[in-house]
Amino acid sequence: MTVEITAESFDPYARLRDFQQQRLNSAQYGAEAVFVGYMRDQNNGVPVSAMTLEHYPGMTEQHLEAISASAATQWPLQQSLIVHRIGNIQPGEAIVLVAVWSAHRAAAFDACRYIMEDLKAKAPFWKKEQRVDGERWVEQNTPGYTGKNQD
Amino acid sequence: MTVEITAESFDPYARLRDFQQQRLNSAQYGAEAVFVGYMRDQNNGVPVSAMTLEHYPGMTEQHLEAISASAATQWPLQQSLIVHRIGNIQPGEAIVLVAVWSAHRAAAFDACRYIMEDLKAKAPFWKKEQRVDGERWVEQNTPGYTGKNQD
Amino acid sequence: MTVTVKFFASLREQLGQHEIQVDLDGSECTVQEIWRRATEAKQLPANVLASINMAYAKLDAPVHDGDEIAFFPPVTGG
Amino acid sequence: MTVTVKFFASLREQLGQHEIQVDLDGSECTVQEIWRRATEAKQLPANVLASINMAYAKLDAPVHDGDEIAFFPPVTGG
Repeated sequence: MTVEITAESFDPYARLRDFQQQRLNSAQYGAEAVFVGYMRDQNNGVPVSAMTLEHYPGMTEQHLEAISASAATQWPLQQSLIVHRIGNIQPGEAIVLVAVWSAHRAAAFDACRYIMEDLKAKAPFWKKEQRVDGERWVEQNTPGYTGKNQD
Repeated sequence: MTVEITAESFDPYARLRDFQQQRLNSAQYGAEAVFVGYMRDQNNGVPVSAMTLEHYPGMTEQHLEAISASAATQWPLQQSLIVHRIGNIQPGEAIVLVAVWSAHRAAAFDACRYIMEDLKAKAPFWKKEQRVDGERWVEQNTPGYTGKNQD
Repeated sequence: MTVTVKFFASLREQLGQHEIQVDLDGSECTVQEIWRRATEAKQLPANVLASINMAYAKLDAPVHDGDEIAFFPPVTGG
Repeated sequence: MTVTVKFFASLREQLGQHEIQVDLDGSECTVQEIWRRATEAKQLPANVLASINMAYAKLDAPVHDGDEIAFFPPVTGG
């Protein structure tokens, strides 16, 4: 169970490989589910040139560790990794990486999504977009389980 | 929409990076959901030293392309990638990679899982395990939606 | 009519053959009849799956000249 | 009693402050009372969230000496 908050741009695939090599034996877990969220260059058709991600230091880490621990009590997980960017972000850069390893694919899928939805709903991060029409705080995240066209 | 059947060991992260660099613009899709299945070194406690994966050439590709197309009609996807090993496989090696890119995280999660479950249930692959007690064909896959302890 | 018949995995091993050509009288028959002709009327395993031209087919589906029929056990990929 | 009060994101910008110390009489009060004291009784936005010592808290939850109280808008990470 690892939680990282980083102000540096990160390569999700390189991070996954490092984590796997250091912390895991792929002959044991069988199933890996990963979600990566990237910064898009527009929001509802309005170009977004950059983003600033603010967080609540301390509470963020506590909350993400609690989500990871909660997932580990609900599903048989071998490992989980959450990486979240803060600070200034450029379009195309990874914002969030959630990865879960388990012997069971249902557990990996379910736990990865559970962590991601809880993070979106409750982890204390806030996005401010730099748009052609000025700066704008993103007002809320859309729920992720309720249909085929949610964000 | 890309489907690959390979008799060579593949690095899922390297494959994802190559695909992303060649086929995608991460400022556009926002959400990436990935599943990787690896060969485990045991099955229900019995050590498995290697595995042979047989397939039905032609039907496999057709079926996986049909799954990908079906997912693309159900969810707003930007791209999908399926890579599946055949031939002789060693414990710890990746067997299957399913990745889906979308502007929407619910679509990415749902489509990735849909493709993976359909692949497990219908794509014409067969596993034969080399075990301490001899060779054994794996008899069936377990369903992936029905609980917290499925394979 | 002539069809190609393929067997995979455990079925291929049990029957000792992977691919054969089968000649039949007439211009149509069923998948089940193909099995009987291709295996010398061996018992059809309860969980066997079949395809016609690489698409899943039921055992009573019609088969025509030139078709490729395959029989195989439950799939276990992924 | 003395508590630390933090504001984040749009709330931080609107109020023009990130972190302040608030001194109050007594040994207990509610989160809502902390807001009033910390903001000179500004109107509490309807969707504001609050935490006590980095755990989500309701507006009527009790606050004690030394606690860290935070107010922030709906979260938008991920």
